[in-house]
Amino acid sequence: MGETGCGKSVTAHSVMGLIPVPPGRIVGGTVTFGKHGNLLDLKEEEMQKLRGKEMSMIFQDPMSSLNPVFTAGFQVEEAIVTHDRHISKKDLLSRVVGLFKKVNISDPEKSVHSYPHMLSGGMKQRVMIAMGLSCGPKLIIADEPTTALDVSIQAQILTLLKKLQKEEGSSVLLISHDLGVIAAMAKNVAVMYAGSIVEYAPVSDLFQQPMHPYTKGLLGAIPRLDRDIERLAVIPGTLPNLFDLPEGCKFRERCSEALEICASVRPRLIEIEPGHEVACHACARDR
Amino acid sequence: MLRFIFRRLLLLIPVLIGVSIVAFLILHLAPGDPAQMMGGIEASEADLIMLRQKFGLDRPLPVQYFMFLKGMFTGELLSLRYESPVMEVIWPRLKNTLALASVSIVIAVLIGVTAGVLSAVKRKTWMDYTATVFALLGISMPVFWWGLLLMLLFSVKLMWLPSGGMGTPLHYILPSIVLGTASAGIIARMTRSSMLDVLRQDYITTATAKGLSRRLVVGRHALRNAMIPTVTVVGLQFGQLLAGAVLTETVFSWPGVGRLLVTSILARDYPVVQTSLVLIAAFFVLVNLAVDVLYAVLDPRVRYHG
Amino acid sequence: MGSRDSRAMLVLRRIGRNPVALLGLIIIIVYIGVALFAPILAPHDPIDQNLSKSFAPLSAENPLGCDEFGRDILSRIIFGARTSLIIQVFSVLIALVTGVFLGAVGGYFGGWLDEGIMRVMDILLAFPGILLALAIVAVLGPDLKNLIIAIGIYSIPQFARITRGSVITVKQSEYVTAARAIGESHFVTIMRYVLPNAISPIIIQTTLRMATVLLTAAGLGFLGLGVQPPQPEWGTMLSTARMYLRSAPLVAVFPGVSIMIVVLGFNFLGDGLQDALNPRLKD
Amino acid sequence: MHVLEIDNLVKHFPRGGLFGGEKNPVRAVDGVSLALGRGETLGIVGESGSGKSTVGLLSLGLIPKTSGTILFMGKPVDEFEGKELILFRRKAQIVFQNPFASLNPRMIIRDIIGRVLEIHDIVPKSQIAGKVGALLQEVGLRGDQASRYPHEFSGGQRQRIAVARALASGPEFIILDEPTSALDVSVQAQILNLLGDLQQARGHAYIFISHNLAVIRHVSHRVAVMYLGKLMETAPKEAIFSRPVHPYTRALLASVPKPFVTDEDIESKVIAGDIPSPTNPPSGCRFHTRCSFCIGVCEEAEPAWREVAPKHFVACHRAEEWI
Repeated sequence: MGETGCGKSVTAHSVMGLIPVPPGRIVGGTVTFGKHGNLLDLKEEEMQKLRGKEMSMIFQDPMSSLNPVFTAGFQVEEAIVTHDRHISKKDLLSRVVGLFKKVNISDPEKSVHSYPHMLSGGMKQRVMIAMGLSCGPKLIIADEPTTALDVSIQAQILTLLKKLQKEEGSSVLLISHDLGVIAAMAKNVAVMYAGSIVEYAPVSDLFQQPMHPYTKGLLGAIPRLDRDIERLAVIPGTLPNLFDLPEGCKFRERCSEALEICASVRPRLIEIEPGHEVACHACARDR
Repeated sequence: MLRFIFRRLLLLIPVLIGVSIVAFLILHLAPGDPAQMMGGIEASEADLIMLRQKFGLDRPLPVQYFMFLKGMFTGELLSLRYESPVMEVIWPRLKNTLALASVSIVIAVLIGVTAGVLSAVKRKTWMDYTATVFALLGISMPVFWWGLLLMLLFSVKLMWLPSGGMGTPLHYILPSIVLGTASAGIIARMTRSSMLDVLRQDYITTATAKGLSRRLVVGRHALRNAMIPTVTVVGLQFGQLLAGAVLTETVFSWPGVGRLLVTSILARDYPVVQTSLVLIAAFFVLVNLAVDVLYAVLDPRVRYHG
Repeated sequence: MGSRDSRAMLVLRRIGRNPVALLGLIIIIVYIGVALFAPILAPHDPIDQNLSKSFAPLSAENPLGCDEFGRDILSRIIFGARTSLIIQVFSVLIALVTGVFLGAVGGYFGGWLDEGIMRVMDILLAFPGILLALAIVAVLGPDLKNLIIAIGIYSIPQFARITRGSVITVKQSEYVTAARAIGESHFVTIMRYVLPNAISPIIIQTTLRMATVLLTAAGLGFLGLGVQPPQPEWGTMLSTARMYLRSAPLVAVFPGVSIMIVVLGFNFLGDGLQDALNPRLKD
Repeated sequence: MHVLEIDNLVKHFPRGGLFGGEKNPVRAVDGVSLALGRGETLGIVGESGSGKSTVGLLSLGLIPKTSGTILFMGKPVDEFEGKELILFRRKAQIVFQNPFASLNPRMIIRDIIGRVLEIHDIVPKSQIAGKVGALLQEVGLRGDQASRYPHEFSGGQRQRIAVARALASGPEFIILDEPTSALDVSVQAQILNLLGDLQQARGHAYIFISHNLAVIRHVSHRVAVMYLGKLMETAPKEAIFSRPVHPYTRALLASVPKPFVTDEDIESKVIAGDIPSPTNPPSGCRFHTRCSFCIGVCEEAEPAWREVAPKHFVACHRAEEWI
């Protein structure tokens, strides 16, 4: 979870090896993925074998993430054929129709032959989910999967994702700026700010007792549907310039609890309570 | 799909009528007596009277226009120079021009699309820069001069290729290269920019994310979309080739409609000039119709909504 | 920060960083300089004939040799730059003013007015490339003025189309609706909100059109339908040189090179502007 | 008197054209009646295709209506001309969703806001710069930022500028068309607080258009719920959020995932099916295709728009069952 520019999407793209190089460059760190080890050490061909098969991705805007000149069915078939070259034509089609049924696409036999522009936004996102599920991945990265959708369609897609996760046993890395979506979907939450994780906690802990001043500010800033709030809390100031980050804590200039040390030493994530990690000098001191 | 084509055909009619009116009016918009323009300064009074009668120049303009239209198709409209129906004069030459332009466009598309795709995929490498410079050179080369240079080298100095006329396939080589050069450059630039555009799209990331190789991502997902705007440019370029033929044919003495047009202008054979203009424009418009259809084949969004 | 011309500066900086565009700009500046100062730069009178020097080879006195009438080719090329620049500037000006007006009015107001304008443009565009200019010159008679008119008219549809497309895009943006909401008149909306934001493609088109126009003028000259001799014009020079191609091939080389370099200059700059003015590419 | 009164407003956008055959128009707004009181905030909430933004543009006479009436202070908006139109423009303003698109990129801030003062002759020419500075301060910016171009500001700052432009002429009401939808949560809070403060200080009315129910709850006095060009329900805020009547309102409220409520069972509350196309809306009640309380009559007859409780209007055949 995080706001624009916090680096949540870039993190996800890096895991999938989808950062275009150049201009992008991964300068350090590791991405450990099960038995495959550090993904950053893999060759492009090896990554290709993982993408779509072991890990797949669902993007924010279903309108633009499907290729307009190919049918929905073909684009899902492609994901299967890429990782299973020997599948027969008939099996392929029935598998795609099966997937379409699984993600509740209306009239799946017909829909496989539809071009993306003939489908609604919600249906397109279902096609993307079908594509993501096609090879039974261990990890599904969902990058703001419902941000471009209407409220009622969002609820459908979230429900679907939850149900499929239960059935398939995949892990889901859900990226969102919407605290409601996070609350409904997540088990554990990492809050990001200006390129780093500032807090990591089980979802109920995060909402019941947020620790990082940024998280607290964010929770106070959202209008509530379940009750009236007189005045919204405001985080003063703006995001620091990512080209010229300050020394010490990146949130210091907007923080009401800042200490002297915050100006010079960048805080690291520390487990303050079981399973609840925070990167904040003030929180660490108070405990 | 048929309805789509039919609708486009209907839309052509006003354009074609407009084209014929413009071609017809050109002679009348110029200051001075049209008969004098046809006859030239050396024409006698008797000649002028004869010309006025033959083309109905003393009758109201709308009447003249319909005489012109009718004469074009019935063969009543005669070339002043050849004294035979204009269509009979133009048609065989138009066929020669179309043959030349077709060979040229094939060359231009092959070179242009390949260069454009390579330069987009290898953006900011020496390959991209070389392709860019050559494309811009091609666009900037005066056709007639480029023709003269090639002729000088391959016909005059090396004597490998004929310097003019038509007949054997060898005769096609120089004129079609010369004619297609600029188009190849323009197609290359267009393909490059539309390819770069497409490569930025989200569905390209999707294709990569499902595990496709770079080759399939570019060759299947990107190329198909990038060709959509390129096809339009190819259609427009075909028109440029028909027009460019005026110069190329003059350089290589190609017996086509372009050369006919120039010699007819110099000989003040206006019926031939006007009819040639109408026919070339009509062909151009038809090619663009074909492009629209191809466009719809490539782009399902057009197919269902167009 | 906050400078009024920050955008123009940004574009200039981008051009400066693009070696191809920069080269184009330099070529154009030199070309304009040559055209303006032709009488000072040219070693001889471009029209002076001297049959004894017919096809004289390159020499110190005639650095590029002489043509069939013994006229100094270098001087003719220098004065030819002047002719070309006059044709380019005036014909593009005609097309720019008329085309932008028609395109802006059609695009902004839409409806039958737009429909009418665009149908007429379609008809003009149905005569591909040089043909329309050729036809106009054919009836008006070949001279400089008619050449400018012919080339001007045949360039109008391009400007009208590009302006219209750009205006329609800009018209849909919220700041134009906002302008209406605060009570701006249509005229002010077009002049202060729409056109300034629709200008980029028009600038690019103007630059590229300068290149096309020069090629067209030279082409007509080559066909004997352009500027008439003895007035020096590059295309016309090639037209006569062609007759002596076998005996004096060099005479045909220099005017062609001149055309190519100048056209290349405009195309280089236009290509660079296309990148520099692209709003998608941020600094 | 109401500031704005809309009665049976209809807007159809034609599609297709020459040789294309008559296609169904997009029925963006199809018989909407609303009234806006002085100093009031009316929230309009709906999903895409509901026509909520079109209502905003129609209210300002920025697009022509198909039928119905729009009255500003009792006078029809679309008949304003000349001086009257200018006066109306002064009294009715709008703030758009996308702060990156709503400010002319070729004008500096002083001109963007100054033009309003100039057109409506709010202050003498010599005082425009000073007045612009004051307006900027009122929306939380610095007066010396007036000589900058929009691209030098962040999204939140631009939205403040757009608000300042809307304020400049001292309007009676401002249409806020998804003014915070493009902003981050923390910036949204700043803008929502600002809008509230300004209304308290100046007393103008708002029509706040949004798809975000929580935001609507936070800002509105009264709420209108739209679906496919029709009003489903209008009521004072307390009623809409604590005693919603229309099945659509209820389902919509239920299907929003709520922060602080973890492990919620959203599955049982999902509205099934896709939103139908506004070019071909369902017969009878527009919501009947997705409604779990649909009975026979819903498919055939359009439900009457009626007051089921004080100031609480609903268009549902079964409304009375749920009061």
